[in-house]
Amino acid sequence: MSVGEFKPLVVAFCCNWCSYAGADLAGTSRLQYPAEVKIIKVPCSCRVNPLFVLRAFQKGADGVIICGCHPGDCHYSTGNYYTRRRITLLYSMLDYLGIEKGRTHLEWVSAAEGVKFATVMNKFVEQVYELGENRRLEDWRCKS
Amino acid sequence: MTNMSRDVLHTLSSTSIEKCMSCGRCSASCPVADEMNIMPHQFVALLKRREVEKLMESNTLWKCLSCFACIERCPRGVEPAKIVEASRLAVIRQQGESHISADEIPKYLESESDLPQQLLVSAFRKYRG
Amino acid sequence: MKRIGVFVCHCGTNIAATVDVVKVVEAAKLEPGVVHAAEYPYLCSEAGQNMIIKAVDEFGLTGVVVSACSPRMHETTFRKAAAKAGLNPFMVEISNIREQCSWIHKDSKDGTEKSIILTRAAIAKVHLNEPLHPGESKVTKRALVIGGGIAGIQTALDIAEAGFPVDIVESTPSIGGKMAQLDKTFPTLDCSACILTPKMVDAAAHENITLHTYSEIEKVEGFVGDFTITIRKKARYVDMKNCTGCGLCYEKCPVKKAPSEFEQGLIKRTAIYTPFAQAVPNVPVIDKTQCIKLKTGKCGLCEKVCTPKAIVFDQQDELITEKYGAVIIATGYDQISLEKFGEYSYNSPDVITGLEFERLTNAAGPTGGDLIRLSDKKKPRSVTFIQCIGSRDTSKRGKPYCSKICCMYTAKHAMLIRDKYPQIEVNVFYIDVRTPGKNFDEFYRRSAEEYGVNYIKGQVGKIIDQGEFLTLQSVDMLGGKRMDLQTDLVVLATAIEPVKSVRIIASMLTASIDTNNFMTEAHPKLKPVESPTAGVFLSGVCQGPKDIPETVAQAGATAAKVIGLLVKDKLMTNPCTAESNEKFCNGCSACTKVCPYGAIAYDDGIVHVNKALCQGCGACAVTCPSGAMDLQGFSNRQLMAEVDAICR
Amino acid sequence: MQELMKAKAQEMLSNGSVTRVLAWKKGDFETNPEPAFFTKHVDDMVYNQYCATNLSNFMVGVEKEEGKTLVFLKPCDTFSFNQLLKENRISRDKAYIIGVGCEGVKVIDEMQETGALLEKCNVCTKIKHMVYDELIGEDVTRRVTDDPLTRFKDIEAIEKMDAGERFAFWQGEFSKCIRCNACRNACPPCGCKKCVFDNDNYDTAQKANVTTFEEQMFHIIRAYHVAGRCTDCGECTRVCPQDIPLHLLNRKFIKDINALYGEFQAGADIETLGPLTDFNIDQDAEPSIVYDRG
Repeated sequence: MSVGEFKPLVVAFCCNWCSYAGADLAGTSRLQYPAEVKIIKVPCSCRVNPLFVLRAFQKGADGVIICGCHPGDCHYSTGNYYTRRRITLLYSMLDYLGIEKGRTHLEWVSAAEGVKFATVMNKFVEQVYELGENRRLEDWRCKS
Repeated sequence: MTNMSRDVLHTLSSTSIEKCMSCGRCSASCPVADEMNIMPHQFVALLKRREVEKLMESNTLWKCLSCFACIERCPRGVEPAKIVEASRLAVIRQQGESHISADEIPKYLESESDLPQQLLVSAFRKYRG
Repeated sequence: MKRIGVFVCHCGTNIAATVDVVKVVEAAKLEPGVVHAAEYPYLCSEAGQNMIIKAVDEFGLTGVVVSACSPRMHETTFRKAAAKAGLNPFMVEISNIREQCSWIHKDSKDGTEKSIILTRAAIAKVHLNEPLHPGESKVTKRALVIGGGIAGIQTALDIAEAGFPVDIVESTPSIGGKMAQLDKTFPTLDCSACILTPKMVDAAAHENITLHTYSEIEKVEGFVGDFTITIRKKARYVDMKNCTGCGLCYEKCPVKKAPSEFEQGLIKRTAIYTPFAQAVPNVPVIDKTQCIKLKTGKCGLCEKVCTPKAIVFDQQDELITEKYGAVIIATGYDQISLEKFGEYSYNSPDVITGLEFERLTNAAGPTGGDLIRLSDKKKPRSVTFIQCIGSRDTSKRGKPYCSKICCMYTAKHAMLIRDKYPQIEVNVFYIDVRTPGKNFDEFYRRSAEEYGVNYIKGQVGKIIDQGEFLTLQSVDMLGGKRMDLQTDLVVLATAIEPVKSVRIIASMLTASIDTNNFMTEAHPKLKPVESPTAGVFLSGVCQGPKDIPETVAQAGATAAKVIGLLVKDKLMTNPCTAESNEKFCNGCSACTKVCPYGAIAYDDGIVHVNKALCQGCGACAVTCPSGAMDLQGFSNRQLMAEVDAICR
Repeated sequence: MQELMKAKAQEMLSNGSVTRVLAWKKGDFETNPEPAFFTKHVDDMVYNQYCATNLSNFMVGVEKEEGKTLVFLKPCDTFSFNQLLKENRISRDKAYIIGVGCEGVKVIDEMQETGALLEKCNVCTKIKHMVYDELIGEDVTRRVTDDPLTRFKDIEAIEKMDAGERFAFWQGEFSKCIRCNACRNACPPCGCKKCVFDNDNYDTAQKANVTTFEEQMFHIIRAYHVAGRCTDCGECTRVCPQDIPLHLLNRKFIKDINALYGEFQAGADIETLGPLTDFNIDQDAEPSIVYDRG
């Protein structure tokens, strides 16, 4: 990466049943969203451990977004209800510690919402661009 | 004379006419629907069609007792009486003046018209400019 | 270190047009552990798969990464290919460079760079993949049907016909359910009892069907293929074996004050009773809240007249425990309570519900089918039906959904009246008449056109009981006028709701239920008769309002799915399950509380995961503070390795 | 009161109804009594306003030992006891609990009294014993000086700062961390047999903080892991040799939980589901609430 040209890195955790399928639909519909987004598949949004979110920031991610089925539509019935509480508290804590709010996000995206998936990613990446490089939560050892 | 849009009535009444499924329970529940030239369910329908002036000219505004039976019985939470009420306010706003003053109240109370006190209170609230 | 092979697919030009596949291959070769990397136009083709199989052998691969389309597309294909090559199928990971790269990025540089990163993440994950083996669990070849209405009976008969034993648990003294109460059935007007009773008898006589009437589910343990269920057989105080069903006991019973459930409370029944003449089994029960002998120790008249000595006053509830492979919920519905709808004067004897009307018009009912007003026993001059009472109601009083059966049964009721008593005037207040269904609209139109039923688009605001008649404050919306309609009898098309007990049953079975207490299906379109909980199936109105033809069709579909499960000897279980490391488990049991399947059990300081129950969501792994709980296939280390590889 | 306690302890030890007594004993100075097990004589036992240590945590250590333990618990300590009970870390029948009255714990600086009470005592809400077999001196007057609601005032103050200030504040605090793990050891719910930060299988093992991030990570995750389980006993802050106000992390979670999911006090009973192992389908806030509050 050349100096001065900031290109953020965004990690997206997507649940297998809704959001990953939503991303696939965005793909089959040829809806553009930034290449900065890298998707990691998890079975359910409730599989996302706060440790993973912090780990991503630690290793240099500039934004982390979690996507899951809409509440009530979870493949595992109740998984995303736990996600909703856990991630609300985690994001609130990160905010409390002074981490910029724009770097974290959670969105419910169903398998049918390819357009929403692309829109959400476009918006989120734009937001991260505005915030610039993640300096507050980063392990300097791992950055060249 | 009027540029009262549906949206203004909408805001004033703060009801959601989109929820109406045209069951007619409001008119069926209304004790004075007989005497109205526009019945409560038609009132909602006309608002949907943005025919606001018709509403403001209708006698429904003066016939409605504000008993709220229509609100009570509506299965969808549309609250027709609030629309009537909003239309009244809209009419008054257009006129833009005070129609009743505190001094006049004793006169009505003493008169032989048997006006209910509740009516006077709400009239005072509504028509004092 | 694993020996990893990376295969990059062109997908014709789908990928290759945007992503420089050769660059991806070259980049992959630089990753640790990658001993072979290649590209191919169509990896999913037989030739492509063979290329992978050959490479596994040639390079001694222990892990495979396929960079191609979405894993939702061809993950299974490539895993099968790996298995053919002798590799554990779960040593294959897919990186999605089509849906997530070539199709959404126009810029070749961006697309290629991202493909390299995604491939890198998949390689990082494969390094940590462990061979996974789907477990096996046995299938008990027996089904349990909860609810003995038409849905339960039909499901049970179909399963039994396929050769599997079925038990029906019914909470009332007889099977038959709501259909037994109905008079005629739309749209053909054939007699409900005439078509149902033979089925009830078939069920009772079938060698594969066991009936547990007057019984309830007490406890559920286990999982698909291997449920252990305890059934409480409530004390009947009548010996099922000795009773001949002669009926002398209830003829002699001096208590005659209990409202008859079957007759919708329109008449009274005795303390010892069979709910209706065609009850199956035809064995009475004693209502212990009414029986003088059971309450005070005196009386015992029934015992004296019973020659086969079938009355057993000291009978106790009996618990039976049985193993089942599948459970079918067929608990049905009730009409909602009209308590909150004071304006409809339901407390008036001349305002009745649809189901009450069924009894009133039934030849076997309390009036022998004679349509009368219950207040003065006179024949009504007019009858008025009101639709959508409590249905489509988003205020807290009613139900937001359409009850679906009322439009049709009201047309039926109206037609029956006009057919039998042409002099009676019949009005129907409706909001919308909904008649989708074979011959349904024709039926409705016949009631209006041939039978002269007066349909009024509008509603009733209030019913006033004036003794002689009822006054309906109503509106005719098409005529645009307010009316005070006088009528002699009112029938309210009361909303239906799932029986209250279904919530308890659902929670025992860990099956999900929606806000209206309807059972949730696994998929609204593609798995309409399965619940999301494996081994639990749905039949009838417990899943959503439906009429008899639909219920019977669904009951058959449910039976087919159940048979499909029961014919299997073994079930393969999902290998991506949670696993607890005993060494690190604190035993706090937080994981047991978040598991939607009850798959985790706490025992003596540690927890155990039941692999057959676990569906692999991972809720437990995140709840576990010590990290003792992990999810195979999506382990903490694997996911963090992916994070690390992406963020490198 | 101390004498009553000693007499009871000696009696129960002597007649064999308990195998050991868990209490506080005289330390090197009068102001630093330390937790101790007594198996024969209780002569050294003390109880006064310097006895800060939450003894519930030490019950985990003797859970597998033979015999019953007599333990003295201040009202707030009983919440921790309940929480440990709820998490199967200890058994109720292995403990004989004597609830002791508490007038608040004094702040000690350089072995000298400062005249103040611990902050948690000033805003104490945990006045009643939640679990006990017997009570001694439970009616001693409590000295709650502040309205218990003010326990969130420090958190509100931090919330009012802008993100940069908050970051600077916490950076300053965390940078003092020497990873001595005192907070971890003193915290009753933070008692994993193997901590994720010590577990080589987890890829997160870090014995010492190498970077600023690791300081944050450790404390965020520690607070997160005890969220919904923390009784707000304040031991983390009290034992921190670097005076990091760690309770401000835990209390932030408590404040959020109370606001978003209804009032919850960990350890008040052993049945209620913890807020993170529970949910409310219709009423739970969306994570966007974090962004909406500006």
